Amino acid sequence: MSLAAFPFLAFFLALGAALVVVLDAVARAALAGAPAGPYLAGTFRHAAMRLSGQLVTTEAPDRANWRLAPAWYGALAAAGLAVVPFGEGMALIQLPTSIVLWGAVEALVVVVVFLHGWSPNAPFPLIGAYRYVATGLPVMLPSMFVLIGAALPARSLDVLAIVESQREMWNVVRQPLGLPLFLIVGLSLTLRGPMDYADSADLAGGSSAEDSGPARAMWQAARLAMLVAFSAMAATVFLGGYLGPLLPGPLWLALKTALVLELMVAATHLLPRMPVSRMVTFLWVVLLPVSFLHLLAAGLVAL
Amino acid sequence: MTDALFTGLSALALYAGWRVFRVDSMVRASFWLMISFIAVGGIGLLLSAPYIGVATVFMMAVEMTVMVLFMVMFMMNPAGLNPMMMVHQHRFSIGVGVVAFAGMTAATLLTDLPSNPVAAGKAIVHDLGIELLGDSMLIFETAGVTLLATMVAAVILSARTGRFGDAVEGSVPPGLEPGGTPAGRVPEKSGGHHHGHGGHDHGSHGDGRSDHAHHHEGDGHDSGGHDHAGDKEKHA
Amino acid sequence: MAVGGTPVFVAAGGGVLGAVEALRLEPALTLVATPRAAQVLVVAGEQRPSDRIALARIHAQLFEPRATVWWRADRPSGFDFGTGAPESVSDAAAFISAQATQSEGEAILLDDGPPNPWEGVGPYGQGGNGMMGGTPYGRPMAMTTDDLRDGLALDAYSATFGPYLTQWPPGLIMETTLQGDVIQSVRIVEAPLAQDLLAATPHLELARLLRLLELPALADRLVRAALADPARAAAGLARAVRWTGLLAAIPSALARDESGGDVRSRTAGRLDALSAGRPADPAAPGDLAAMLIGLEWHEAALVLASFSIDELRGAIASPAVRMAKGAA
Amino acid sequence: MTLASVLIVAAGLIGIGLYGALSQQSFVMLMMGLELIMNGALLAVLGFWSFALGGMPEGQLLAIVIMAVMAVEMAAGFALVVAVYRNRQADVIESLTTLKQ
Repeated sequence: MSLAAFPFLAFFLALGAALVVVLDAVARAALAGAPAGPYLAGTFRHAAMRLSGQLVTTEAPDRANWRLAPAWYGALAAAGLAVVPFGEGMALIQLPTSIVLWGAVEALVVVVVFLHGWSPNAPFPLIGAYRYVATGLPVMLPSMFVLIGAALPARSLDVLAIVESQREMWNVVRQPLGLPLFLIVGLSLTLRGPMDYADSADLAGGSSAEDSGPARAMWQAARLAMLVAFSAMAATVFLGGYLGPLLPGPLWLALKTALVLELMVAATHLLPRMPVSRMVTFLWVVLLPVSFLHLLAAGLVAL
Repeated sequence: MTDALFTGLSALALYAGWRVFRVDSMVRASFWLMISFIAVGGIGLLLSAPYIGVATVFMMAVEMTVMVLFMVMFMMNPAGLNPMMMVHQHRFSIGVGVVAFAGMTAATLLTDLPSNPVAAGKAIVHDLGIELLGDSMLIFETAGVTLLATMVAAVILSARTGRFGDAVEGSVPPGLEPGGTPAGRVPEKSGGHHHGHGGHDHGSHGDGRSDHAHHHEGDGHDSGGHDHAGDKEKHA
Repeated sequence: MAVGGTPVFVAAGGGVLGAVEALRLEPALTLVATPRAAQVLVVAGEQRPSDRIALARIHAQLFEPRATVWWRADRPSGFDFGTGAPESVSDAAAFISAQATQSEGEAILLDDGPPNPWEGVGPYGQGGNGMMGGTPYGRPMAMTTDDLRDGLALDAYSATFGPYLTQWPPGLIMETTLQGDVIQSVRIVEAPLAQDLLAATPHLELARLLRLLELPALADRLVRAALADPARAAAGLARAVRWTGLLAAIPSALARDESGGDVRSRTAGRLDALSAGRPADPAAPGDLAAMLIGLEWHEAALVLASFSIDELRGAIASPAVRMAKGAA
Repeated sequence: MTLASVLIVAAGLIGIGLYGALSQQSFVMLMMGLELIMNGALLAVLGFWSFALGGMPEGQLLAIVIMAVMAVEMAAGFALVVAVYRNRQADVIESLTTLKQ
């Protein structure tokens, strides 16, 4: 695909991020029993203030990594979105192994979040970074099982082929456990709600506790971008991506992405976050066997 | 285009590989190593090996994250606050490195290399899959079982409790007869037990053990241990 | 994620926690967890004289132009900047929000140099002899100590946390040694400050716990219900909180108190109290410091939030040890 | 991009890795040197596979085996480091002279 795809991807990311902001405000207001209007108006004012704010730094930080971490995170979101096809044969990065590329993006997110927490040279961000590695790495395993499971009916590691394999039946029907498992992976990738081990409330913001001004705004924006990229990927792998009657493919993808975004926002605001040791036990003892069974079932169905 | 990309990625792979042994922080060192691997993965893509190339990136990201955790846990100076140059037989090592490079390069240039490039349009990933679960299944499965065995062995080795008691106590196998001397070699009393790194002088200039931690020790009460440090930067 | 108005960091003292929670609901403000993210510092409630230095430090971490608002607080000596806000919550919110753009900046109180003279040989203050020598700026190098859980010797670090940590009861100061995020040792330096009546309702006690479990919206809802009428039974609200599965998210047998209850049972008790419209049953923490040792940071925060502030104050019976630094 | 250029880059990586593995005192840095050597080997295999073997699937298999070896090396290496560290508080090579006996 041509370079003309870049502005389109940027537009998609921006639109998705704006939608998440609105959904977050609405969900929060609804749960808190307050009108959503002031929340929303405040968010944008808030962001503008952040961008004009001052960058404050800590003692002896790893400045390069600290400043670059949000950029890396955003770049990974863009790379992840680039393998998502917007129509038949319309993906920016076309590889016979594009689903593995998405896996590499997931693995690199762990690295980037660790760097973001490690580089300020302060206790709370560092604890956030440790915790994220402890939960982020075990989450990779269910993620791989789920993605391989989705690749089985397509008999290909190419995301394009995975979409095409869903013409008859979406993977969410064929592999009912896949989407919920993948959503857990997404919550971890985007540091949200029940899987927010890097930027958690008990650490006063964890890996971003020392961020100020534009750096903080950038990090939050990158998290939103990753959320959009993840949702587009989930919609592609489990909800048939661009497939759908009447409407053009990109629009279908956008609608399905919005649906996944809503699920993610709901999970963020409705589910509690376990202490990290409990979560690690849960990941290894429950989630890993479940995802393995899921892969087994997906394989049997695909045969 | 391909040549330019290849040159760039090669330069990155070599530069990053060199930086691994030149930066002051072990965390940075492992991430430089990761960058070197990612660059090689990129070259793999150029060499029309889409699976191996991407899988290298994936695997190395995970592997280096684990490595970094070990760095922060054990090693002196993970934050790079003190200069780090801990080497022995330095000149000899440089010599070996240079000789190895020169030898291999000479061999490469002097040999008449065969040429039989990958045909365009070959179903590479498909072929690999057929190979892995066909003719070479035994090799592939052996690799898998080896990995599993390694995992089990790694957990046993690094866990505190061993077959013959706690690792910290020094594991001693039971005697051949009840109450007799332990079977096998009797381990020496741990002569190397000097706490931390205190007793060593490695002859290198100014290595110090430090990490994030000491930056917060003795910090006064403040919200979340955010220290005063920021002010210094602001008002300097 | 923070949503809302002017980002504000509240340094809460005594007798004001309920009012601060009410301030949190004002759409003109967003209460943030770190001064790095705040535009205005709100100093609220009665301040201990010994917390002056901590307060000055927080003030120094605001970005410029700094703005401070004193709300229901008396200023410690030396703090002659900032403006006083009106008493009522809604007036105060509007006033604080306006300060974000009106402040012309305030000078910091603390000396901007390193806390101690530089002692060392090398350019970074390392000793130069062996690998652990030297005390750069008076802070010793981190040393390894055995981990509580499996004895592997790793770098530990000690730091003093509090009194303005928003996720802890206001005024609590603890000296802790951490390995990773596991607490290896605890010394309680100052007990939490006594708070207003509103803060002792089951609503607000649950709200503090919910924030630690990343459920801030439900926490806001509880605060709203408490502000409307703290004595009314709120069975529906208690059910909504239960349905999130928060009891399952709390580890079992975490921090047993003297009557055998743990964090989970105390939380369940609070939920029952909430649905019945009565105060929660009292609990006695026993030796709080011993209870926290071996826990992760998050678990420790949950333990602190599972007791009422008065119970915590009761448990820290011994006369508060003044920190040499704080008293100076 | 020719086979020779790929092999020279691989030789460079192996040379740097050899230097690192021989010169570093810390176990973990030594392992980094080994990993770098593996990295060079991986690149060389990929080069041969791509330019000289006509895309023979066994070449890719060899690359996968190298990656597995790297994983085994690292897992076993770290486990040994932890075991030694538990017993002797040592993480530099000189502290291990008694192992030679």
